[in-house]
Order: sequence, then structure tokens, then C-alpha cells
Amino acid sequence: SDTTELNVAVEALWHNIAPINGISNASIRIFPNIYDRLVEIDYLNDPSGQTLIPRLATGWERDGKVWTITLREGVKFHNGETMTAEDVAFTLSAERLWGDEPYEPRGRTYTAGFVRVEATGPLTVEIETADEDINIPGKLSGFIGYVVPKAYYLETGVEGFGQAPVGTGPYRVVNYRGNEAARLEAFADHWDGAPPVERLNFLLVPEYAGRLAGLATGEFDIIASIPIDQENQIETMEGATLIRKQVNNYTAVLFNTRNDPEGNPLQDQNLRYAMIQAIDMDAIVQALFSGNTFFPAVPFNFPEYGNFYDAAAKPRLPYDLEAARALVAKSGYKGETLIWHITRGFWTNYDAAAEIMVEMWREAGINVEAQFLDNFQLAYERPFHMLAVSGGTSFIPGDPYQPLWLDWSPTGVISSASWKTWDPTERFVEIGTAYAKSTDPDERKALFLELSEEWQRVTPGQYMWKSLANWAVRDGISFVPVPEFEMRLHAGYLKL
Amino acid sequence: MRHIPTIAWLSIATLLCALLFALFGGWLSDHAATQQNLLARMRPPLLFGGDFEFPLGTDRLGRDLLARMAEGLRISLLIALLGSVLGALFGCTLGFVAAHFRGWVEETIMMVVDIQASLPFILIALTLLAFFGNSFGLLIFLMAMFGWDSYARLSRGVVLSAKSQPWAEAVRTLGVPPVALYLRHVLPNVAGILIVQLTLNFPQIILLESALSFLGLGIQPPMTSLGQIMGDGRDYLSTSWWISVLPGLTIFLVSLAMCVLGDWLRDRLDPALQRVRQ
Amino acid sequence: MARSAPLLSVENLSIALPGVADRTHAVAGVSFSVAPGEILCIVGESGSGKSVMSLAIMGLLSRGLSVEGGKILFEGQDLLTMPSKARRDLAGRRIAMVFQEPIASLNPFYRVGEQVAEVFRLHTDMSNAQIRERVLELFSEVLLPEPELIYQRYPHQLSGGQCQRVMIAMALALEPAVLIADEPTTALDVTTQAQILDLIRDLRDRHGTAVVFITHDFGVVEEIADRVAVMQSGHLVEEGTKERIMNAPAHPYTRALLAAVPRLAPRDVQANEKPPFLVAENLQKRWPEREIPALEDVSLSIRPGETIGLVGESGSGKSTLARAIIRLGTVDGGSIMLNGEDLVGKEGAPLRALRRHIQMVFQDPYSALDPRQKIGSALTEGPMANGLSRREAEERVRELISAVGLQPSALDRFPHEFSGGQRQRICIARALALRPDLLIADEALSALDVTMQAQVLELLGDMQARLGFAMLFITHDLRIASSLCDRICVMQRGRIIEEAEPRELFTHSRHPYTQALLQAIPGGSV
Amino acid sequence: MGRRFWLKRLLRTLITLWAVVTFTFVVLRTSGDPVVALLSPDALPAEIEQFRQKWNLDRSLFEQYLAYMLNLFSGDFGHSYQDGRAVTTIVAERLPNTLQLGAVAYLWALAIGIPAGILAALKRDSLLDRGVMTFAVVGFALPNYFLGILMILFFSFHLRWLPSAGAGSALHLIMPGLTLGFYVAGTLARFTRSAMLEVLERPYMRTIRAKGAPFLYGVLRHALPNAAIPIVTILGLNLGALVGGTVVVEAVFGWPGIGRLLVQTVASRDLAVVQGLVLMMAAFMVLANLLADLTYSLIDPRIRVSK
Ligand SMILES: Nc1ncnc2c1ncn2[C@@H]1O[C@H](COP(=O)(O)OP(=O)(O)OP(=O)(O)O)[C@@H](O)[C@H]1O
Ligand SMILES: Nc1ncnc2c1ncn2[C@@H]1O[C@H](COP(=O)(O)OP(=O)(O)OP(=O)(O)O)[C@@H](O)[C@H]1O
Ligand SMILES: [Mg+2]
Ligand SMILES: [Mg+2]
Ligand code: NI
Repeated sequence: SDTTELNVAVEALWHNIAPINGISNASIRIFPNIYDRLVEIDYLNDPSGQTLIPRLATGWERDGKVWTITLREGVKFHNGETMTAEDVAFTLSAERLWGDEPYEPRGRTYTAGFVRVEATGPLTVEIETADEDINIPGKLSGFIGYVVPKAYYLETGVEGFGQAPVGTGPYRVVNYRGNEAARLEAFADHWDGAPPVERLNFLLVPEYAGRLAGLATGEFDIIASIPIDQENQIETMEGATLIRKQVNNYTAVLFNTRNDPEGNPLQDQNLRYAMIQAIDMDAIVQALFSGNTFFPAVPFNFPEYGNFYDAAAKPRLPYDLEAARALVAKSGYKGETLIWHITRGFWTNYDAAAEIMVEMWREAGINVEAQFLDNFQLAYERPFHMLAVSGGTSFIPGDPYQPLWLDWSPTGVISSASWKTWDPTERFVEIGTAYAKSTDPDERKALFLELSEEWQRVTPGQYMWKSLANWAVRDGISFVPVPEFEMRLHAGYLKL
Repeated sequence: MRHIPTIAWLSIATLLCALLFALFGGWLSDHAATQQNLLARMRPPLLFGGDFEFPLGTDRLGRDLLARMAEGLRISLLIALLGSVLGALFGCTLGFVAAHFRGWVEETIMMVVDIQASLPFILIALTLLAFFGNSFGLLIFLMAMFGWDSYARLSRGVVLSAKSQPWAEAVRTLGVPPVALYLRHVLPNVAGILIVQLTLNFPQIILLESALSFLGLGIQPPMTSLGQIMGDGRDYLSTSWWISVLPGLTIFLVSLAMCVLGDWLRDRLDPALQRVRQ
Repeated sequence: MARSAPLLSVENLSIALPGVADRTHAVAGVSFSVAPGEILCIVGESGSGKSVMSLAIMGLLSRGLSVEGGKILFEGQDLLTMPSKARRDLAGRRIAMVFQEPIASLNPFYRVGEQVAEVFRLHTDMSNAQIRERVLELFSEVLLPEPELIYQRYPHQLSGGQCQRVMIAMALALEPAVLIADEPTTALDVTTQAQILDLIRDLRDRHGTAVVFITHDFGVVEEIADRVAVMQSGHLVEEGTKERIMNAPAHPYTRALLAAVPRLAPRDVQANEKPPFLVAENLQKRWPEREIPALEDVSLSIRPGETIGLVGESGSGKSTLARAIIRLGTVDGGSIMLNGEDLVGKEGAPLRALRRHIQMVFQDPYSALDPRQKIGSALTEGPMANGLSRREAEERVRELISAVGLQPSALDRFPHEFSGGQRQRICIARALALRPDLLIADEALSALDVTMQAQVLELLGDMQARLGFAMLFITHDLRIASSLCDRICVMQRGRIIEEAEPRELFTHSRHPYTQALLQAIPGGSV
Repeated sequence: MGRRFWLKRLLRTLITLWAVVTFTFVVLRTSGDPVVALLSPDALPAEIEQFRQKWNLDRSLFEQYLAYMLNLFSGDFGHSYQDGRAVTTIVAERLPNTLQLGAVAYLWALAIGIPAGILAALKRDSLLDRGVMTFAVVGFALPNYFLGILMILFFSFHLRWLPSAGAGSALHLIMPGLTLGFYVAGTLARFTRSAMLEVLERPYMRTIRAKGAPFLYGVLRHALPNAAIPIVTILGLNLGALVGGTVVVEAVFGWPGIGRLLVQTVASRDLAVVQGLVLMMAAFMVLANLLADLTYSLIDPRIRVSK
């Protein structure tokens, strides 16, 4: 037929697709098709993800604590309005993200240090930070860089916006139903030209069998989330190919280091060390992911961090069952059952890995009871000794800022949420503050290593494996996956 | 009692086998139900390329399906048994109470029965499990709640008719107090009918539990049930079918046997039922 | 009357019973025949195979029963080998049947008029108007009041007797050559029964219909039969003209049956001057949504040791009264004083204590015993519930069980292992085990066949002589009442309309209803 | 069975609905705070506070209950916490899909179940009877999600005949409809058979044969209307099984109906929607049973025409 249509069957959709309030693994997938960022990581030309290219911003330069962003001219929103500096300033404003009662409070995390955002001309915006911040362009390639239209946003309110969002992206939302489908349509007035397909649908099909069968019958062009064990079935299937990509996100287990519940044995660091040493994480990852992802033996030493990455680094706490047993003996642990809260089915293979880990811990004399709970609320409900989470790593591209400081700092979610599992040590805060301010690359790396060392001394958790995303794609269609949960289905990335 | 048709024999045999397997099936395997073997993941069963180490194959964590099925069957049967027996006790007590007191007590009880019957039970179970979190106790409670209404309705009916039987009136005129009348006379006489209801309720509980497991709300690991094993393996149906199909088949066979047995019992007891009704 | 060639004859008919039954054949080698214009009465104990045989003639045996051998010839053709279409054509048109259970035999879904009309629709091509006309005529013939109204009624809106008459109308609709009537008058009161018998005789006279009439009532036999066949356990033990069977029965079973037929022989009154121990006054009872009260101003007093008969048409309130006295039912007003204490309004333990003085024997001996309780336990339960020790209770029961003519070994058996008569004796023993002052017997004999009736009646008399209890005896059989009771109360529409000593009642009854009742006693004149 | 009966029945219906509302309300609100599940895993306290105020979750339970009840009377079932739309709108959007699916399932269950039951009763103990009963018990004992997945793999994946998920064309209806109806068809067949058998054994069936009517005439004109009476009741009750079944079947086939909506909103603790759904389903069931009773009393002359 004349209209080209692309149907993507996904295992989950999120009920809200506002760029900050609606952040979730399922909505991130759709964002870049609806919104454009000011700055974007160019994965097409530099798969390492170190290169930033202009998108809605055409230029950016820093003068001390002030960044001046120049905007692209003639960019249209889906509702026909033209994008102005006002819109961009509002997008990054205190009113929306970082003031006292912002529309999207989580924006604060991503705008730490902002003191002023102002439209200084029809197409220029100034951002002033408390300290010098070299990473503003990188941060603008994240969620806060998705530009929203001020007038429409204020008119609908955050909730309404999350249901019927308007962006400048290549596709326009026709109908969004978080528990059914997201139906998009090519945006003819897109500044970069119309996208490759006229209709783009993300369809919610929770059962894998349904997605697979739909791919076979041609109902779906792309299906997401193939169980890792089933990948070779796709590989041998006619008319479809498998696309697999490691994603800048690591699954983790948090050890609750606080005295809550009372007498929590995990307050003893020997026990925490023992727990790390009792797990043959390489074997687990190998078994569950057939070598398609890996386990970073040294926390925060992640390959996507370029200069920060040291391939030869040695782990402090390698797999060693005997050592683990010795540590258990040394600790005050008396065989209490440790409760591990896990949100069921949220991360690929997490549940399976947990079942394996529980058995491995048992070998070392540690009793862990994994409780698989239906949603985060139940998982976050105290008491628990351990908590399943995952964390992104690319808030500042090529810099370990997010996992090490954004998440673990005193204002970070792990130290401040109702379910907080640790209180940062003084030393950690001290080094961290210096690291966050540091603009000199060498100094920054030294501080990073020191900070990581302090973290490892405490060992308030364990990063497990790098997340994987996979898709099966019908022959005749291909797209370039990026190491994020997002699916860029616009020009350059999607080929028909 | 004397002429038991083949089909009833077959169901009894199936149920016995299931019971034996649940109780002693674990002995057939060298592995514990939770023991994982990451090098032997998704091994096919015997006859489909598997070997004697894992006669029924393994699941995605390399756990022995034979051991798991025995464990799962045990738990499923336990849940069904506890659920149906508790449900029967609860329902029958209320039914007896309603039939004894009549009047507003009866009206109230029967209204609660109506309310329960007017809500598809899976809605209640789903909501409660999701909102209160999953625990074995809650699950058993729910399974007992499932079907109590039919016991209540049934027992009220048969007790009412049994009560109006001349022999019950005769016993009353002898000065036997009501509780003794119910326990010594009425209960034994209506037990058959309630047992039939039990055989019908039993497979329904197994099925309900498995449906909840399918939605991720049934028995939680490391405990396991047939429904859970089956739900666990459903993503692998097109490659490692045995993980899902074997427990599915077991659920099916046990339910089938129970249904057939129940039907047969009911047919046998029906004349008795009708006599009671008159 | 000279017999013409038989219209219907049954030759050596055998019908097997399914495996679980207590005998192998429901009907074993039965042969008989009926000629046009002849009425053959088949009598015999309950369960002797009368209904099964008549259903076999109609080709309506239920599942599990099958004809094993023999012939059923109608006009020389064997019905058993006839093609089903031809046989269907005979059914309803040439051979018709009135079933034993009239209410259940009518389809609750359709108006009764329609159901009778259906016979015409199936077999004739009469117009609807003609059919309707004919049905209304039939309804008046069977003495249904207001045929137009009845036509529009559903079975559940009719009384048992009315349903039975509808069934009779249906059977007579096409003036069949053979009419099989299975206890067609059991649900009718004696007066209506007499009229229906007239109707059947009339049909026979006008159309020469051959009638097979099944009954257990020798009064009816006396009224209507030309010839009589006697059945026992599936066998036809004797057959002959009415005169011969009634006057010179050959088979011992027939003799036993006839000997047991109750006679109308009013008993002499025994003087009883003791003050009454039970006085019921002004009892009132109305069932919801019923117009006629079940009890209206009923007063009754009973002296120690006397026997009071309670008779009256069906539905007149006899059982209601009995149940009120023993407090199985409640009353709306009035009092029942037992030894100076009012039973009305008592509940729980005090009631149970008073009720010990009154015991009851129920109509149906088959359902009056808990089927899962051994006789011994059933008998000791009452005394023990009233404070006797197990040993005392067992002693009393052993005494009683031989007094009612059973072996002590009976105590170890379950109810289903006894015959109806034996069960009724057990029930009597159970009631007497409490040493009651009053024994109520509500149609305690009607489910038993005549031979058993006689035995139980004798037992009751004996026991009363020994233990001296008073008796309230409910029956519809005036002959039994007359031979047993000191006083007879006649009930109609919830009232006691007449109360008199038996001889007085039979000779000088004042109330027209009583007179009608006496008139209609079948087969008997006073 | 006059006006009094229906009044009583109506009162009972209302009390039932009230009890359902109250029960779900209390259970849902006391089971914990929906906030975290609704907001993203790492929502901040400020975000949570904002949310709470917005939906009045900071008020006392009784206040919330009162407000909810008052709103109910004006036809307002509340708003989804997730997307702020009215519950009625959300349900109205999904309901047609479920009705469509339910109707297909029910129709095929009726079309197969009842005739199969009748035939089995007429040919009692024959091969046909055995076949029907086997089918019925299989329908009863086979978990419907299992059946659903097997069907998907067979008809969609291997044969590539039928679409596997979603709604849209008539083809989409086939598999979920079949799956959903299978259980009901089985129960119906069983029930119809026993109702029919019971009627066939009744003395009045003997009467119609004694009148010389052909076999089929007797079955159609006399047995069937009588058997229909209990069947109508079971039809009403079976609707409950159907509604319950949609929860699972819609999940398997990705069918955008209210069953799946329930699972989704339960998982995300969207209280208002869950409550609205439970209430609506209960109302539907109660209504269906009322209707069954009404039909029952209309076709059964023993009730229609009282003495
Ligand atoms: N459908 C049946 N299946 C099995 N046994 C039956 C069936 N109908 C009757 N019988 C048995 O056949 C025997 C004869 O029964 P039948 O109904 O002919 O007795 P009857 O002489 O009519 O008795 P009554 O005077 O009580 O009507 C009885 O033992 C009865 O239990
Ligand atoms: N439980 C009841 N509900 C309503 N009406 C009843 C009930 N029991 C009896 N009746 C009615 O009360 C009236 C008296 O009934 P009762 O049983 O006392 O009659 P009876 O004289 O014993 O008749 P029968 O000789 O037929 O046994 C009848 O019209 C009967 O229909
Ligand atoms: Mg008979
Ligand atoms: Mg009576
Ligand atoms: Ni035998």
C-alpha cells in the first residue's frame, strides 16, 4: 500500500511519556521518536558514544559558569508552533525542573548546580551553574535535553502532557494508551525532513509467544525483548534477524547497610564482602546470557567510560568460596535469613540469576530469601536486607558521574529515598564533592579512582551485568541500535 | 459400590499415581528440586534426546524437572487439598448455621454467598494478592474462599431437606439437641454430596492457582507449584516445550481424573440426592 | 358374563431387574388377558410388579428395565415386535394409560387443556375449535369443576386429585379399546373416587373398553372388578372372577390379603373417667397465602390410655394438628396444656423435656429412620438424650425390641435391612422407648400393604394394653378408625366438625360431610 | 413470587453492589500506598507528596470513602491516577473489545455446548456421548492460558494462519474467542446433558410417549422447554466464568479489553480504575443473574403463574 507502517511489538509500555515524569525503561524506548534533544550522542559515526552532535541546539559555548546555547531556526512543534528560545528556557527552567515546587521534581537530579536559565535572544539561551560545569552539553543529550512547548505544556499540565505529548520529533503522537499501544505518525514538518515510515506503532504484547507468532505472521515488523535463551531460535528463523545490543545500564543488588531492620547483620562489612566473594558471577552471566554481556569485576570500571576505564584493573573481592566462608565466620553473622526484595520480571534474567545466587550463598553458609514482588512499591517496603535495582551510566556520556556520584551522593536516590540503603561516609562525600566540581581530566580521574575505592571499601552493593536489549526484525528492515533502551527509528537509524 | 466402570478406575489410578509421585517422586531423582546446574540448562527429557540423569529434562536454570514436578505436584495438591477442605469446612458451617437459624441469619449468609458468587473469583484473588503481597497463608486463604459459597449453598439446601426428612423430625421429637442432630445424623447423610462437591472444587483450585501463577501471583520461588513451573516455561514453549508441557499435562490429567471421578460419584449419588430432595 | 375373545393378552411376560435389586425379575412369567368390556383388577403388595407390567404393555419401560421374554398381544398382534411407528399409532388412540403419579405425569410447562388437546392433534385432524370443545366435554365427564378455567391452568395450579382426573380425561380422550389405569384414584377422596369409578364403568358399558385396573384397595375391587389377578413379587399367583377370588381364594397369599382387609366394625367404648392430661384449646393456624385455615378453633382433650381417631378429607388439617401437638410445627394461637404446662411458646431444653411425654410414629416407615444409623443406636438415643444411662437405655430397648416382635440381633442392623412393616415396628419401639403418655400415629399404616397393616395394628393394641399410653390415631380409613378408637374426630377445612364414639358416629352422624364420607366407603355398607 | 419478591431481589442487588464497593474500597486503600508503584522506581519524595495531594490520598480513609460514594451517585467513578482520565472513559474505551470477545466466546460456547449436551443426553452412553463428555471435561480441566499459548504457537507461529495478538480484524477474534469459550462450552455441554437427562427421565416424558407422539416431537416440544429452565440459570452463572476468563485470555492474546486493563491497573495500583472495574464487573454479573432469574421466571410457568 502507499502508507508505510512499522509495527513494533513491545513487552511493556509506560503510562506516561512526559520526558522527565515519564522516565522508565519502557518509555525511554519511545522518547527519541517524539522529542528531539538539544544535543545528541552520535552513535552512527562514533559507536563508542563519545561524540556530541547538534540537534535542536546548533552550537554551545562556555564562558566560566555560563553556557550559551544557540538554537536551530524554524523548528516546528507537532502542534504547528515554532520553537523559540522561550520554549527551551522553559524546558530547562526552575519552574519545570529545579525550583521549589517544580512540575517534574525529578528534574532536580539532572540539573544539579543550575542557578539561572534565561532566553537571551530569539534563538539563544543562557545556562548559569553554581560551579563551572564542563558537562552541560553532555547533560543536554539526556532527558532534560528533550524540548517541550511551553504554552502547550502549561495549558495541559504535566499529567495531560504525559498522555498527549507534543515535541519537535520525527513522529507525532496520534494516540497514546499506556496499557495498549502508542500510535505515532510521521511529522511532515520535521526540521530534518520526514522520517522513513508514515506510521509507527508500538504495540503492547506481553506474552513472548504472541510477539514471536506475530513476527512470524507478519503482523509485527520488529519485536522487542526476546528471552535470551530463545535468541538462537530467532537466529535460525527465516525472514527475521536478531539485533542485540549492550545497554548503558547495569543491574545491581543493594546491601542495606543501615540498622533498619534492627540488628541487620549486613551492617557488618565482612558479611558484605563474603557475599560478593561467594558469587561466581562470571559463571552466572555466561550461563544466562551465553557470553553476550559481561560482569564488571571492578565496580564503576565500565568500558563505556573511555579514559576512565582500565581493562587491567583487579577486583578487590574476586569469587572465592573459601574466602567467603572465612569472612562469614569472621563476621557476626549467625545464620539469620536475609530478605532480598526483587521486583518480579522487571529485568531480563534477574529473577533467574537471583535463584542461582541464593543457592551460591547457601553454599557459603548465608541464608538469603529472594522475595519476588509485583511492583516497586512492595519491593521498597521495609524491612528488607537487600534490594534489586539497576542503574544507568550515561547521564554524562563517557564519565562515571551518574553511577558513582549521582546515585550514591547524599542527595542521590540511594541515600535519600524512603528505601535508602546507605548513609554515605564522610570520606565519600568529601571526595565526591571534589570530583563533581573537578573540570581537569586527570584530576577528575584520580578523584574517581579514590571515590570508587572508598565505595568498594564499604561495598554497599554489587553491580552485576551490563543490561542487554534485543530485537527481532523482519527481513527488509533494519535499524541501528544504540546502547540505550531507546529505539531511534528516524532517518539514519532506520532503514527500509 | 460394586460395579466401578473402567473410566472411574482409570481416574482413581491416575490420582493414586499422582499422589505417589508427589510423595515419593523426589526419590527417583538424585537432585533436589532447587538444585541448579548451570551446565545442564534446558536438557530435553528422555526419548527426546535426554539422558537418565534428567529423565524429564531440566529447566532454564538446569534444575531437574523430575524433582521439580514432584515438588510442584506436592505443593499443588497440598494447596488444593487445604483449600478445598478449609473451604468445605467454612462453607458447610455457614450452610448449617443458615439452615438451622433460618430468618435473618440465613438471609445474611445467603446474601454474602450471592455477593461472592457475583464476583468472578479471580478478580478478588488477583486484587488481594497484588495489593497485599504474596504469601502462602494468603494464597491458602484465598483458595479456601474460592468455592466456599457453593459448599454453603449446597449444604444449606441438603440440610434443609434433610431436616424436613421424617427421620430428622423423629430424632428431634426424641429430645436430641440440635448440635447432636447435625453432627450425628445430618452430616453423615449429606457427606456424600459434599464429597462430590469437593471433587469438583479440587481441580478448580488447582486451575485457579495455576492461572494465578501464570499471572505471576501464585506460589513464589523457591517454593514451586505445577502452575508456577508451567508459567515459568511458557516463554520457552517453542524451543524447550517440556518445561511447560509436562506440568501442564500433569495439571490436566489430575484435573481430568478428579472431574471424571466427581462426575461418576455424582451420578452414583444422584438417586440418593433426589431421595433427600423429596 | 360370557367372555368374548381377548383384546389384550399378556403371555409369559418376564421383565428383568438391573443387577443391584433384591430380586432378579420385576415381572416373572406373567400371563393374563382382558376381553372387550371387561374390567380386570390387578391387586398385590407394593413393589409386586404391577406398574412395571403395565408400563411394559405401553412400551414405556424406563432405562435399565427390559423385557426378557414373552408376548403382549393386542388384537392378535405382538406389541413387542411391532415396528415402532405402528406401535406409536396405537398408543394414546387404541391403548391408553392413566399413570400412578398424576402430578409428575403432566408437563409443568404447558396448560393442562393443551396437554389433553395434544392427543387429538397427534391422532386426528380435528380443528382447534373442535378439539377444544371435546376437551371441555371430557373435563366435565371426569367431574372437573369449571372446565373452562381448568383448561387454562398449569399442572401446579391443580390439586393432586384434579391432576389425576386430567390424566383420566387424557386417557379417555380417543375412547381407547384398552385402558390401563394404575391406581387412578389414590389421590382422590372417597367421594370423588366413587364418581370416577362410575365413569370408568360407564365407559366400559358404552364403548366396550377393556380395562386393566390396578389397585391395592379391596373396596375398589369389590366395586368395579369383573375379574381379579393377584400379584406377589413379580408373579401372578392367582386369577379368577371377582366372586371366586373374594369368596374362595385358592392361593395362601390371596387368603392372607383378604384376611387383612379391614372391616367396618365399630369398637365398644371403654369407660374412661380419668381427667384429661392433654388439653388443646382454640388452636389456630393459617399458612401464608392460603385461604382456608389449616386449623381453626380446634380444641381437643385426651385422657390417659384412650385412643382418639382423627379422620377427614385430605388437606383438612389433621397432620397440622398432630405436628402442633408435638410442637414440630407452630400455631398462631391457642394453648396446648400438657400436665398443666403450656407447650406453646416453649423452646430448647424445657420443650425437649416436655416433649418426652408425647411421641409420634410417622407415615412413611422407609424415611423415618436415619439410614446411616444402626437400629440399636436409634432406639437408645432417645432415652439417653433424656437422662438414662447407656446401660439402662440398652436394657429398656432389649425389652422393647422383643415386645415388638423382633430378634435382639436386629439392633445391630441398618434400617434398609428391614421390610416396611418391620421398620414401622422399630419406629413404634423407638417412640415407646421414651415411655410417652401419648403416642401420635399420623397415617402410620397407609404406606403398608394390608397384611402388614393388620400386624402393626395388632401390635399397637397390644402395646397400649401393656403400657397404657393414650393414642391419637390419624387415618383416612374409617374402617380402621372404627375398630381401634374410643372417640373419632372428623375434620374438615381446619375444623373439627364432629366428635363422637364410633358406633354413634356410624349410626347417627349429624354432619352431612361425615355422612358423605361414610356413604363413599368403597365396597362396603355399614 | 410477586412484586414483593422482586423488591426483595432488587434490594439484595443494591446491597450486594454496596458491599462490593465498600469491600474493594477498604481492601484497596488499606493495602498500602499506591504512589510508588505509579511513579517511577526512583521518584523523589517531593514527587510523591505532589501526587498524594493531587489525589487526596493524604485525607482520612473515611473522608475518601465518603467522597467516593458521593461521586458514585453522580456517576463519577473517579479518575485514573496514571493518566488522569475518567475511569468511565477508560472503561468505555476498552469495554467494546471485551464485549466483542465475550460475545464471540459466548456465542460459540452456546452454539457448541448446548447442542452437544442435548445430543449426548439423547444418545446416552453412546460413543457420541463419550466424545462430548470428554470434550467437556477437557474444556473444564485445561488451563485456558495454556490452551491459548498452544494455539498461538500452532496457528500463528507454525501455520501462520491467524494473527497472534491485538484486536482489529475478525481474524483477531478467532483464537481468543475460541479459548475463552472453550471452558464455558464444556461446562454448558455437561450441564445441558444432565439437565436434559433429568428431564428425559421425568414421568411426563412417559406421558407424551403414551400419547403416541414421535420421539423427536417429544424431545423438542416437551423436554427442551423444561430443560431450558435450569440451563438459563447456569447461563447467568457462566458469565462469571467468562468474565474471569477474560483476565487471563486477554493477557495471553494481548487483547485490549477490560480483563487486561484490570491486570494492568492492579499491577500499577491504579486504585480508582481497579475499583471502577471491579464494581462494573460485579454490577454486570449481578445484572446478568437478575436477568437470568427474570428469564427463568418468565419461562417457568410454575413461577410465572402463581396459584
Ligand atoms: N426403573 C426401575 N429400575 C429398577 N427397578 C425398578 C424400576 N421400576 C421399578 N423397579 C422395581 O421393580 C419392582 C416392581 O415395581 P412396581 O413399580 O411395578 O411395583 P408396584 O407393584 O407398582 O408397586 P406399588 O403398589 O408400590 O406401585 C420393584 O421391586 C421396584 O423396585
Ligand atoms: N408447609 C406448608 N406450607 C403451606 N401450606 C401447608 C403446609 N403444610 C400443610 N399445608 C396446608 O395446610 C392444610 C392442612 O394440611 P395437613 O397436612 O394438615 O392436611 P392433612 O389433613 O394431614 O391431609 P392429608 O390427609 O392429605 O395428609 C392443607 O391445605 C395443606 O396444603
Ligand atoms: Mg405401582
Ligand atoms: Mg397428613
Ligand atoms: Ni454387582
